[in-house]
Amino acid sequence: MTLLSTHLYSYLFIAIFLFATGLYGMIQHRSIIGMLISTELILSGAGLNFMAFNRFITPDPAIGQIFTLFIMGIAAAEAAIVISFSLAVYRRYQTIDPESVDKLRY
Amino acid sequence: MKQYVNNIYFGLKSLVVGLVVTFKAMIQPVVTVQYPREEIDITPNYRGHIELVPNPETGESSCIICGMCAKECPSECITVKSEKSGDGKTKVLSLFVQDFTKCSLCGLCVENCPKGAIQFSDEYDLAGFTKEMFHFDLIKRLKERQ
Amino acid sequence: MIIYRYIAEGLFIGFIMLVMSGSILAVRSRILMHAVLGLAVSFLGVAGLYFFLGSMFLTLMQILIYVGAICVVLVFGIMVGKTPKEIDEKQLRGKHSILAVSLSTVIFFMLSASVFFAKWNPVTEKIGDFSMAYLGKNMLYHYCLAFELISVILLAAIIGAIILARGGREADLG
Amino acid sequence: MEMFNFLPPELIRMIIFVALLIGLVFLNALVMVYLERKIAGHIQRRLGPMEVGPHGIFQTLIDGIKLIGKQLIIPRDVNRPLFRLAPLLAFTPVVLPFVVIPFSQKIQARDLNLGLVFIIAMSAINVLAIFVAGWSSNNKYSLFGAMRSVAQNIAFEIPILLSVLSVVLMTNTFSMQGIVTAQSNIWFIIVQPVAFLIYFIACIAETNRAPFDLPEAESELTAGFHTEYSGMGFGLFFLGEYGNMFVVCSIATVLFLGGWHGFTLPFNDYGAIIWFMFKVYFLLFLMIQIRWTYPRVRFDQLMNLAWKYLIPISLVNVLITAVIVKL
Repeated sequence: MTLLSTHLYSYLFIAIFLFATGLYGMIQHRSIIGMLISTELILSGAGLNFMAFNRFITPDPAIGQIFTLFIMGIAAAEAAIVISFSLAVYRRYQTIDPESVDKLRY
Repeated sequence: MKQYVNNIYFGLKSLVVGLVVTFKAMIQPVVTVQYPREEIDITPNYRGHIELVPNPETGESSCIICGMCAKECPSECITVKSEKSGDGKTKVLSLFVQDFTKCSLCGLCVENCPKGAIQFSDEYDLAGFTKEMFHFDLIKRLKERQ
Repeated sequence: MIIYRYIAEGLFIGFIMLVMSGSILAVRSRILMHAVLGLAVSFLGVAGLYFFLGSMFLTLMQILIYVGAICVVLVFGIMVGKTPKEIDEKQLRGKHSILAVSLSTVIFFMLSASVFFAKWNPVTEKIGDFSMAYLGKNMLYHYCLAFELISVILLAAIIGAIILARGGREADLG
Repeated sequence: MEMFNFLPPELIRMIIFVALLIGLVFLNALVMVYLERKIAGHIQRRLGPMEVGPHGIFQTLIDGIKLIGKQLIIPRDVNRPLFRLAPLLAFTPVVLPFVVIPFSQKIQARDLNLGLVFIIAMSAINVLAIFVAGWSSNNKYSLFGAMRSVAQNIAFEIPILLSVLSVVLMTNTFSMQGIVTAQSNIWFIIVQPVAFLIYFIACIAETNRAPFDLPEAESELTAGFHTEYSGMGFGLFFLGEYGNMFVVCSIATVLFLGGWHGFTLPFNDYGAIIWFMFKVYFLLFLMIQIRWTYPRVRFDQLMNLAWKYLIPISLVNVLITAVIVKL
């Protein structure tokens, strides 16, 4: 009996799925927060990839976990920055459509 | 920095004092009364609706039907009527009605009664469904009380 | 015990479903709040997958950081920023949409193919364990510099976020 | 038990425990509401509920039955799926932390290595539930309540984590049972009084209790994020709130008050639950008394308390603890 949860492929496919949906959202969404959501999806796909390799490929199980933790830290920092950025943009332009933010100097 | 430490010190101290106050209040006996089960005596100054004072000898009302109460009443809520008694010489009180819905509890009727035949009752839990329930027939009430 | 395996497998498929439905909701929803909740569901699913990959600590961290912090910050941003509640219908269809679908599909299949045809060498022997003590030692001995750098990045991000969000307010007031 | 033989015993044990724990959540809410009313009454020198049963002990039960029987009203313009989802989302993460609480040496559903982190992670989901409730109600009061709640939760999560960290530094473990065992000689409230104080204050804020009940400040926001909820939807929020209070008080007991330690009782492996419950309910009593003692703080005072007092002090506390542990 083969189980899905004991195969490297199933985890990698989910990671790729997350990456692809993130990419889709990134291109299609036209609001900064929507793009941020897509970025978080991509980052969590990357984290899942690291963890999958950590479980099945590398002999040392600490490396993947540490890298995933770092990704989480980066994602948190990025979310904070983008949210405050979108607040600032909204105050000045009254919209969060990234294409309308086209002035270098306001 | 000194201010900061002071703030913390006095803040915590006042919080603890507050907790002590409420804790003391909690273990003290309660001051409220469980109303329908316990009732406390009403103060003598309480002004309810008026009622007739019974004559201690006969038990009847000592009203002489002078009509002062009805005349003085600013809201005109007292109706007094009399009829000739059986031998035709004296008047007998036949109707003494107070419309309590209009009464303002001013007390002029009690003050003006020459015989002191009216007093305030101490009833406070009056309730009724219609206006007419507050047209008190005081003679009937006097009989009920006896 | 064979039944344990069946339960575990059912859970695994459930987590995959969570990840997929959550992420699709996150990118397809017209209402931003729904998108964020889809993101939260997807993160919960990924947390479950981390559990299957043997790391309880990462599972809890995923819930704590992604669901508890990032999603909450996102929702907070949506509420505070008076952003429109709904995205225009045409955004989900316009010319961007065709590009997005085609590009992401192509990339999905390319990556899948590369994963499928690559030759992986699974190891059976592990030199460490999944305990937190081992993780912590590695983090502070071998990856000390990265650890310090990420704390610097977080500090910079916090200060930057405060300045960005505050500066606008002062400009508005002044 | 013959018919359940195909199930592994560990699974049966878990199922029984979870059922018991859900029962405990409900029972705790009943007891807590009764206590809250009685203590509030006596602090204001009145008697509290006296009508249903002797001294009104069935009052909360009757109220619960009334809540269950009431019609669920869903306003027209709310966001329907989220509006229905929110009470469940608020209730479920409250039950999960009960799994790792050590009621006594042997009464514990599961002793995770990362029990403390588990509880903190679960409490993170709770914030999202409040948010969903507030946003989906499509009501300004609800929205403001939710926003206040989240700002408050973000601010007070930090001192909680830091004060918990200072205990973890001393015990070197996240396991709840391990932390209790480490206190067999001395309770950590004696070693870490500052951490206990900070944890307790921050927890009152985290559970949205007075004097930090800004998210549901009834004089300003009618009922905050659950303004639009009626019947059992409201009831679940209520259960969640009281369950949350129980959870934070039991963590405080485990971390600082020595868990189930106390004078040895008969059948101490199981009987020590009496000690645990006594300590938890002592803290809960303190929380109730605090609610009926202090006036509600203003929002800027709340934020000042978190960012200017609790966080710096707890940071210093963690530093001092780390230095002393390493010495």
